[in-house]
Amino acid sequence: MSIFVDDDTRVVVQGITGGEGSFHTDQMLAYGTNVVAGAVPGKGGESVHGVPVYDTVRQAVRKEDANASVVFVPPAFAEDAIFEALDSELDLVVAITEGIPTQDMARVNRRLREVDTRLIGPNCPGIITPGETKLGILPGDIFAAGSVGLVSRSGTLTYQVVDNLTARGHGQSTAVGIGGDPIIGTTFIDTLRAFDADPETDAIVMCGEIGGEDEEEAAAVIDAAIDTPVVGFIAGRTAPPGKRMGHAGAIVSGGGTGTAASKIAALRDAGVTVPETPADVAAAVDELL
Amino acid sequence: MSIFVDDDTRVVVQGITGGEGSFHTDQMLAYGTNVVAGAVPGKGGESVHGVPVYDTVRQAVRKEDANASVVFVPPAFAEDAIFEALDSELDLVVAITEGIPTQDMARVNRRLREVDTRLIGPNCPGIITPGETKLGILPGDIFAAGSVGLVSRSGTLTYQVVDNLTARGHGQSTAVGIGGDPIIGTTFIDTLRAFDADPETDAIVMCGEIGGEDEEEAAAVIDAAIDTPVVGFIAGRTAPPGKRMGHAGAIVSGGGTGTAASKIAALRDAGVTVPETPADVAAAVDELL
Amino acid sequence: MKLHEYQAKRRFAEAGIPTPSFELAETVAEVLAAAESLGYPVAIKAQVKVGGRGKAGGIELVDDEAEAEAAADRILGMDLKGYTVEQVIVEEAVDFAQELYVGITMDRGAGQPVAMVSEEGGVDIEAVAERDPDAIAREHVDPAFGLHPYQARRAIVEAGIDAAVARDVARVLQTLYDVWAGTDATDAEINPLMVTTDGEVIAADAVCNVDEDALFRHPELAEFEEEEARDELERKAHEYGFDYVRLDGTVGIIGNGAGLVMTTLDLVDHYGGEPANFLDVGGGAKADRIANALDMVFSDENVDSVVFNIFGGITRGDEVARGINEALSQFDEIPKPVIVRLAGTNWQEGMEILNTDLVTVEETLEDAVQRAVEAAAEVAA
Amino acid sequence: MKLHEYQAKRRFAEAGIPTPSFELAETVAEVLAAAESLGYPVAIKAQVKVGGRGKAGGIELVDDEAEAEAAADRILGMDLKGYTVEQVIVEEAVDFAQELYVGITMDRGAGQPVAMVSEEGGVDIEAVAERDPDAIAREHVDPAFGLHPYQARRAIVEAGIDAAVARDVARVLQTLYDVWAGTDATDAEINPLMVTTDGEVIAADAVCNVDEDALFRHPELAEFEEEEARDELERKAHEYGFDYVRLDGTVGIIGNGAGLVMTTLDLVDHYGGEPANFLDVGGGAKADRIANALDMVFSDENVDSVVFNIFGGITRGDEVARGINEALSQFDEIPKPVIVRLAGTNWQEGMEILNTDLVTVEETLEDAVQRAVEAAAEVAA
Repeated sequence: MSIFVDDDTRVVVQGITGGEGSFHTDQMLAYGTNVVAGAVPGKGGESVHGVPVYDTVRQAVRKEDANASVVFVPPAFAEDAIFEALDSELDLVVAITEGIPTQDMARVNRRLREVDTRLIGPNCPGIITPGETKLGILPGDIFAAGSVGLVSRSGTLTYQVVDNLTARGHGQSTAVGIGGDPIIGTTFIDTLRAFDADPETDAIVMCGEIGGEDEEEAAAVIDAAIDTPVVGFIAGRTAPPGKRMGHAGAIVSGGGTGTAASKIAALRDAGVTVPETPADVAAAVDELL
Repeated sequence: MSIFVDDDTRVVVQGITGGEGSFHTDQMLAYGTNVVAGAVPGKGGESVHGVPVYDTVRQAVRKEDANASVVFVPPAFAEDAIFEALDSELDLVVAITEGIPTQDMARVNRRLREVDTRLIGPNCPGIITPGETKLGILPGDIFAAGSVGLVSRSGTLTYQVVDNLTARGHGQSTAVGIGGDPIIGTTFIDTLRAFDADPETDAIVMCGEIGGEDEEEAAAVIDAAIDTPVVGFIAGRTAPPGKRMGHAGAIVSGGGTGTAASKIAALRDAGVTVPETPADVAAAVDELL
Repeated sequence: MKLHEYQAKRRFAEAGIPTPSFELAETVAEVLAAAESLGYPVAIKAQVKVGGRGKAGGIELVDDEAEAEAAADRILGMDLKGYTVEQVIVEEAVDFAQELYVGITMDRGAGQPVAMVSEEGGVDIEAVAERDPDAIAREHVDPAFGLHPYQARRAIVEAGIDAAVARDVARVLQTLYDVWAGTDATDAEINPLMVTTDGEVIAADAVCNVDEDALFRHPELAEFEEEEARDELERKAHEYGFDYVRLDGTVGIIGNGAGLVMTTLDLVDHYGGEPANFLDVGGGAKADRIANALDMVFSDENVDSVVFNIFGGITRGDEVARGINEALSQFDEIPKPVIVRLAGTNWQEGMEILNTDLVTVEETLEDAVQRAVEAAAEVAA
Repeated sequence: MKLHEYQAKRRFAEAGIPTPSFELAETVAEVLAAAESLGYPVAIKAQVKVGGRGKAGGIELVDDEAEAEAAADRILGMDLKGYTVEQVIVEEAVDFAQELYVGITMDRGAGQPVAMVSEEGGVDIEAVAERDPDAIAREHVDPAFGLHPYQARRAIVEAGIDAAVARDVARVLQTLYDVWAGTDATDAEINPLMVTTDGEVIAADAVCNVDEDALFRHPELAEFEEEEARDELERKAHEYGFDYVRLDGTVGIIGNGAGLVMTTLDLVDHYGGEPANFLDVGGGAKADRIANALDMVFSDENVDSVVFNIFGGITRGDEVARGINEALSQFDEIPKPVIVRLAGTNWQEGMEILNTDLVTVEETLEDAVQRAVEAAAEVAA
């Protein structure tokens, strides 16, 4: 099994005619993802890598039965693209776009509370259920099917950890990049609960980083409600306060919240193993399985 | 029994220090309504007819356990007052104010969909459960306790019909003025369903008027789902198209929707008796009970 | 409150919607001067607040000065569906390839705004809606967020608008929504939104109806309200602050509360009479308001009798009775028979106070209306 | 991006928030001229983008020209928490009776804005929040509707603000929200919002931090971004479009992806070294970007060794390797030892292509970092 996406996921790519959208559509198709449509205003009737393009997401849903979208739309238009996706009866929207203004995401977040659609991201690498489907920009070939659920705020760090896991023979049930922005759709907690409910996920790796208090809140939920064993990793122990470390969300506040130390302590208090190197993360999974 | 309000309803009056608010607070107190607080920005600490005034509705709720409000705030500030009420964990808000801009009410309506609070009005005379409580400006002395549920878009027309009913010995379980504006909180349908679920309401009188299609929609619900017998009355048979007949909502569109003829036909198709005079309404109730 | 085409068009243009150049004119000379400066051909369009001006002969396209003079002479001062044409606009003629429709209105049933787009512009859109509802694409708008750009695009795609102008039409629709919201409109429409032979879009007409209850927020529009009134009586009603609608019958009606006054009109009809007006004096009628109401109804020369129907909720019957006595005692002779019916709070005291030398008193609404219908019939006979 | 006090204050003033009169000055002469025109006493306030300027000696109240000259001379050019003071504002002094706090920020956890009011202004509000959370009244704002007036009033009542100024403070809070929303701010604060002895409210300080991701919507603010950079290297990073943060260590770090670069920093620390910087080259690093990154790290004189850590997801290892070779071959001599580790797509090809005359190659992240830490230690020794 898997969480959120599988072989039945039918994908519309928003922004399919752009450089990134087109390239990753090709990559997704090569991985076996059911990319059934693209949606780009004014480009209806065109096709990209054999995928038909529509003017609106609704047309893609009606004509191609899409039930998920991947958003590759530039930051200035991403809020509108996500709103369109949320208004098109999809089950899942994966927003890859980096650099969406935070106030735009606050509006999206407010709308999210009223709809049944799940948003992953933005500013994320996407989601993959190895061997079945991937939605986003994750490099498919480093993943292997297996029983480790992975959830991460970061892209390349995810790849690093997956590389270590796969090398040690630990395949993944699903890997979810939840994104590095201050306001995101799907959180650690949502993902942890989903993995916990998945009978084929036997261990969870959770990669957090500085900024915000999502990891602390996740630790409380792990303590109270998650039975599947969790290995944690927190990036940014050496980050100075007040500086944005690449990700818009990766910032230790002047007031001292959002530090790696606080997150590591909360996770350890919840019984989570938190190694200091990616290689040790894979080793910790060894001990669990 | 009764619907929406009874002896346990604890009322905060928004705008209690204004002329109308103060006068009707006195009238409500005289009728026996539990007016427990007033709310007026900047007037916290004062009192009106012995009722303590607070700066915010939240204070009135916290300190006096108010669970309903009546809004007497002028049109320019009414949207904000209703939003405040909806954000204060009340069960019921009754907006008396006439002349609230329609776009303000569209925003209120949008918020209403997300909260558990019921709004009655605006531009309505309020609600009364005779012998127990009244919230609004209805003249208490024409009402009598009984088993007729009354719902109306109009104020004085309600009084006329009630006068006829009471004169014939038909008291009222509850009478609800839902208001004459194009966008209102509680509709005919909401009220009809509530009366139908009330074991002590044996007949319903529904006073509609030209404009919109609420009566047509109510007729469909009466046909499908209301067991309690209904007598209908529709004002405005002689109204010319395109003219606002007093109420902001009472207008037959140029396109010909919202006519009295259409409403009367829909109600009669649903098996509702629709007399042509208020006196005949009371006579029709005679035949039902 | 309906704005004139030129008032609406100026607002649309200020917001960035392309419109033809035009000038307002009140005389033939002004029309010719305007046409000269715009260059022929021009359209001469009557500025009256009714639909279907074209069919009624209120719009004419002219090619030269002679035609313009003839048209201006004919249109200025003409009667158009009961309105006298006092102003026209002279507007540059547009070569169009297609006529679209865009509009924003409040959907009462849904309690939220709706944006509409159709390829079938230039004709009565309500007729289109009736004949072929699918010819109009609709997007309900969340008033908290406004019209999202994707909604404008989607409506345009679903209306089948040519892709070549889709972006421009989307921009017009988005701007129209902003104008609608910003002016507290009930309706804002462009019909037709022309697509020119050059592929430009341009608002050839402009409709903007403003919520009268929101005029306190728009002092710049409130000044248009004065000229709104159709005749002397409606102007007076506006001055007195009454809800008043003039009709064609002979029984004058005064009452309190919209529903009750409408019911009184209906009863006049029910008993074989014809209502002359709707007049709601509102709550708490004082003597001067009652005098004003009587003044209005008396000064309508169609009126042969008056029914005065008050249900005193909070208003007390004795106060109303004193008001009526006071108002009527100013007349040497009561010009038309007045039938009064008081009910509700203190109605008995009121009935006793009423000076029956001045008015006829009835106890029920039905009786009062019947008596008034009879009185009007007697006058007419 | 943090605005200077004077930039924020001008925006607040334009929006209608009362502020003291002030002038910007860059020289002692300008300070004296400004003070003369404003009238003594005045406050001289260093314009550097750090908090706690007062405690650090960056603000002085002066009564006459002699004091002003001494203060200006001292403050202009002083080092304030690592920033050189190049500008001050000269501001009319305000007689205050009370110091309040008002602010708007984004509550990350709730994913929505929050408005805050406190009676305990004039001090570090985060310390107040820690000591006595109830001293700050909070209202979460629905971004679709904005801050409702009742929310502003309610926050002020719950903060215990004196009723005499409640209305004015509410207006300031409401306006501050509008400025916050209109400038895509992350934080907008007035601390203190002074209540004068005359009962007026006035914004004595102004903080406005703008979301860098939203600068495309605010060209008028984007021009402030240039001067944002603290030193030559940060200016360069801005020019190259890198996410770059300078630290105090000796091991230079280049990588792709924020999480992986942060992890590399942490590993440097873990293995006993000290990271010199955070530098994320982002996705799809081409040769010129790699050359720019190396240029940046080499030109940091603290750096003794460099670890270059790329996990090629979509980026291919062979392309990165070629970029590194090309970039390094431009040097006659490689200025600092460079340890490279490539992983992910085509990493083996990349490793083979790398010119090991120019760089040291390691297969694992952990090994690469350890080697770089050792290399830095050797240089230092």
